[in-house]
Amino acid sequence: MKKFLNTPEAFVDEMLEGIYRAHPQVTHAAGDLRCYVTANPVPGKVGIVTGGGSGHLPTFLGFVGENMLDGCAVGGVFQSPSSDQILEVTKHVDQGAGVLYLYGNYTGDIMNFDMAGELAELEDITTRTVMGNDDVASSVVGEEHKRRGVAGIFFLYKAAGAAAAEMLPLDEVARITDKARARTRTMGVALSPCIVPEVGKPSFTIGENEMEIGMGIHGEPGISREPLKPADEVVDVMMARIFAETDYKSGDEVAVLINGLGATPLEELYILFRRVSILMEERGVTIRHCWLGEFATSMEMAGASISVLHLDDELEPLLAKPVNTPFFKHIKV
Amino acid sequence: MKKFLNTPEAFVDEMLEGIYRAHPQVTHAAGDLRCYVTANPVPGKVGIVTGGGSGHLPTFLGFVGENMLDGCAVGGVFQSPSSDQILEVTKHVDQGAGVLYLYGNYTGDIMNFDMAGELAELEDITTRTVMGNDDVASSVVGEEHKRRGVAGIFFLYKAAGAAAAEMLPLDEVARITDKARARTRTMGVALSPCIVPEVGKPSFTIGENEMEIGMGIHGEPGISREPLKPADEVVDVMMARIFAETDYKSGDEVAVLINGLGATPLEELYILFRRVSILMEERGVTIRHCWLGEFATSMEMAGASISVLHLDDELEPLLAKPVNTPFFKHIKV
Amino acid sequence: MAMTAEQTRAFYPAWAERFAAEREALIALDGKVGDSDLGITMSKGFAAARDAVAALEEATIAGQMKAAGAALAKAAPSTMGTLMATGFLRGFKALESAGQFGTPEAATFWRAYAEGVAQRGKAQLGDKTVLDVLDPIAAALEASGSPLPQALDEAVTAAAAALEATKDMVAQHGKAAAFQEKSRGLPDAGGTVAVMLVEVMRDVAHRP
Amino acid sequence: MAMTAEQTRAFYPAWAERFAAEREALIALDGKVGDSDLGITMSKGFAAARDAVAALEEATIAGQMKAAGAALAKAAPSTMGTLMATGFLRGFKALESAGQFGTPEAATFWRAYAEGVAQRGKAQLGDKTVLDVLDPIAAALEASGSPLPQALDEAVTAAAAALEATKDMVAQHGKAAAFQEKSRGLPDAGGTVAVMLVEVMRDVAHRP
Ligand SMILES: Nc1ncnc2c1ncn2[C@@H]1O[C@H](COP(=O)(O)OP(=O)(O)O)[C@@H](O)[C@H]1O
Ligand SMILES: Nc1ncnc2c1ncn2[C@@H]1O[C@H](COP(=O)(O)OP(=O)(O)O)[C@@H](O)[C@H]1O
Ligand SMILES: [Mg+2]
Ligand SMILES: [Mg+2]
Ligand SMILES: [Mg+2]
Ligand SMILES: [Mg+2]
Repeated sequence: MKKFLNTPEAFVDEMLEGIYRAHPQVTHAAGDLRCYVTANPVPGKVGIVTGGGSGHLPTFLGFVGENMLDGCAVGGVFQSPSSDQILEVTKHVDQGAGVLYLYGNYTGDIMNFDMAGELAELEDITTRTVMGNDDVASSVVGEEHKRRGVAGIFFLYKAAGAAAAEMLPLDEVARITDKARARTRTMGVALSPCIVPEVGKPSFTIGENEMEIGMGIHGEPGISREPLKPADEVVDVMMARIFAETDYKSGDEVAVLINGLGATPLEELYILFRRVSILMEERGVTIRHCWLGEFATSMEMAGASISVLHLDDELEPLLAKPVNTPFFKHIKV
Repeated sequence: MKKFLNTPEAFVDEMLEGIYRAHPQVTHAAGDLRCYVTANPVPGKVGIVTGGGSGHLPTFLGFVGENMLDGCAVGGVFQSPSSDQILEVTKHVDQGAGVLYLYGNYTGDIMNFDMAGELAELEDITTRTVMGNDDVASSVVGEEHKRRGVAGIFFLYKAAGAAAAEMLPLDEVARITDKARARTRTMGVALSPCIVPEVGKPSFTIGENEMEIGMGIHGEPGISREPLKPADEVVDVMMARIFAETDYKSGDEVAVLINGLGATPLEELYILFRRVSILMEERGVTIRHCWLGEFATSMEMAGASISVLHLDDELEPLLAKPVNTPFFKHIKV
Repeated sequence: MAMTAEQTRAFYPAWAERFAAEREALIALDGKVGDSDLGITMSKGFAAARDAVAALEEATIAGQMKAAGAALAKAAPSTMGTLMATGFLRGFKALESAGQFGTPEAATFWRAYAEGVAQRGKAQLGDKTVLDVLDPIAAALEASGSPLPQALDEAVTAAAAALEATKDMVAQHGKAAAFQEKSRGLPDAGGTVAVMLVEVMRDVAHRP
Repeated sequence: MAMTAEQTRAFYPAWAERFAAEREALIALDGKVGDSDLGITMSKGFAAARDAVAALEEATIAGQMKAAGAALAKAAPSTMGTLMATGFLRGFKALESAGQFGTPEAATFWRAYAEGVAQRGKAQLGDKTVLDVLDPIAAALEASGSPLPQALDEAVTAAAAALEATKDMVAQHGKAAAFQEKSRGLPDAGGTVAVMLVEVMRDVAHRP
């Protein structure tokens, strides 16, 4: 295991110490490093709280900041935070307008967020929940509620954050976020495993010339393991799954996210995007917004995912809204 | 070689096609994809032109944009661009105020930039040159002119871009940039090699538990190869080299860049930063600006570098100036 | 013969004592088709619940449940920790206005507990989880015409039988689910915890 | 006996022809302690130089050099391509006002060429580079009292001897430097190109 760390046990907390030392815009609540919150809450605004396991930077905490999220409960590597930590974050970010819980569809996270929501209710804080379930590979059409949340949650963060920043009420923020959720699809492909520090060895093995289409960001099995193909063919296979269950029409607009899983260079992400852009062009679909880079990683896993949000007139301006977090900045061009 | 690409030969140009499809803020000159220029030149401003081999994204072209660079000549992977390409970029970005050439200290690049400068002179364009030579590991004190340019060039880009944006004349921009150069130091450490697409196999080998301190971003030999140590110890070794040849005093301010070489997760960069921050604190030195992430990569190489710029009253406000490029954004906190 | 708020306080140190005593046994049990954390999380969680309830100046029966649930959630964010926390918090809500703890209140408590767990864990009866023991406990109390101590005797009997019945089931949730058929023949670890919970409640209710 | 601008035009197709003919030989030579690109870059570069000069409507002697240098830089961004481009551009500058090309102008051209290469490549005499042949060419022309064709005969003799002398040197620059002692005994590849350059110039100057 070749990692810059001191001890596997200190991995998450020392990372957090580094983050707090680097970025005065964020701080922690309740004396717990893992209760990560904005230092600049906006009075009267709906709070957006996320959370989940560590090892996915900038997901999840990286999206806490201006016009985006307000807090994040930070779990161990690939582990849920506790409901108590979620509750502390909730209490800290609540500005009287209620709190939206927005996280990925994983059992541990669900139990703890649900629990935290009940605890918050006892403290008279209203919560709503939207769970990202964008990973097309993780279940079939009709069983979307079983799908994992992966990189596409970025679009949900952006829509929710913008809606809240416009001071919409909780139910509206939840409705809009849920619409973004329903219109987001992601397909991923992994080329190599990663190592959880406390485990110390790779989570799975994969042949020197193989790729796994649809693998999850914790190494969950995908749809098929095949020989690695030329980039354009890989994109064609991935996009075929997305096109199969969406109804993009000529003239429609989408937002695209090409996400690196960790070790894959940015150069390659642009090669993938080139093909996605050509496929959209062929269909008369405009890529109104695109982002490329590392958004939801699995530490040093090699691979990439493609997320597409089908925009509409309500979502587009929200996606366009500028954002400023320590890890992600969006400025109008 | 597990990479998303179509053919090794098309790697650079398809990457560039992806970039131009994604980012309307940049375009190419002279009908050559590799002559990368801003789409929004500022009349009367000194132009800043960089260039160098591909495979280091976001270096070099990623820093072309508002308040930073104006153009970049793009070479093959780890290869210099041609003087002709540099010339075309120069002609395109010149706004009558002359052009600063700002690139890393490598023979191929020097020959071609010098050549381009002479060709530009024939076309009545004045050029000045500053070469990044921040890599402490690549030569001893007293022989700094032999040192390679690595991630620290980011600080030079920022200082030069800000100075030019303030409409200072060419000689002033060059003077300021050269001062930033003289005050920047970088130490790197590599954990794994990378693969040049057209070569198809790793550039060097390194043991499962080894690190190479001081290795260059193309795999040039470093200072020593040792067993991988705990992160704090690695930082202590790296920073000792930087402290040994600088004179930071209590009350001084620095900018710090923790750069990932490609495969190293952001989590680990924050663990490294934590220790750098502690060491600076112990010396009474304030980290006025810090950036963490991938700035100068070697594709999928694992490893990291630490760059420090010793600020002064002139450089600090320039480093603080907001920047907006497709690959890098800096907003005042 | 219903218990007062003063008397129900005694549940919490008794649970803490029991789970401390069962720590190694539960580790071993969870280790067979799980990750061996159950003994650790239950002993830690119920010790925290005991302390939280002990720290309350004055508290209703429901108030004690609320404090215990919150403490469990905080101290043990594992699957069973979160499920047990949920159970207590649902008990709190269901009994918010209860002034005593007799057989009807016990039935209400266990039913709310079981429903909370089912909802939180999205588990069905027969999935080989703690729910397969909690539900029969609630049902026994709902059906009972006896005063609390005797009603709890009946609940314990039902719980033990229900736990025995989990041996024939195949785990559908959590880490044990990965073992599938290998889980057959073993009692469910979470169900074992439920039996202990109701046994301790019975013992305390029988105290003179 | 000095050449006119009309006559010096003939250098460029002659160089292109020679490097096309030597393509494989230069590939093989560079392959011994380099990356085998020299034959490719020189043939491509001088073909481009030929085309650039041919495209000029009317051009001074220096103007031809400028066009050739620019074309070389564009077509061959390798080490030798860039160095040769530099040489021609330096020749252009040094002869900007020259109306003819006789022995003094040839001396000026090769001196400027050698100095440009030395400066661009930061090479010293003895480093086993093209400079070790360019400098003796310039020196021979500077020392010569003969008319151009005969002076170039003397320069070719000096160049051949100088190339022979590079065999005893150890490469300090470029890819060959990595081979160090293994480069001893071989003539420098870039120096071989310089000999061809001056041989072609001599041949053209001897034309009736
Ligand atoms: N989804 C679920 N719903 C209800 N009970 C569950 C669920 N998943 C697991 N359990 C119960 O939890 C017990 C294991 O608890 P625990 O060891 O805390 O789980 P883990 O170690 O997987 O977090 C199982 O024996 C089962 O009774
Ligand atoms: N720094 C230098 N200065 C002068 N000449 C050089 C230098 N480096 C290499 N050369 C010359 O270039 C020749 C090799 O040219 P070329 O094959 O184009 O180099 P490369 O393949 O390394 O780019 C050498 O034989 C030598 O004469
Ligand atoms: Mg990475
Ligand atoms: Mg990377
Ligand atoms: Mg367990
Ligand atoms: Mg060569």
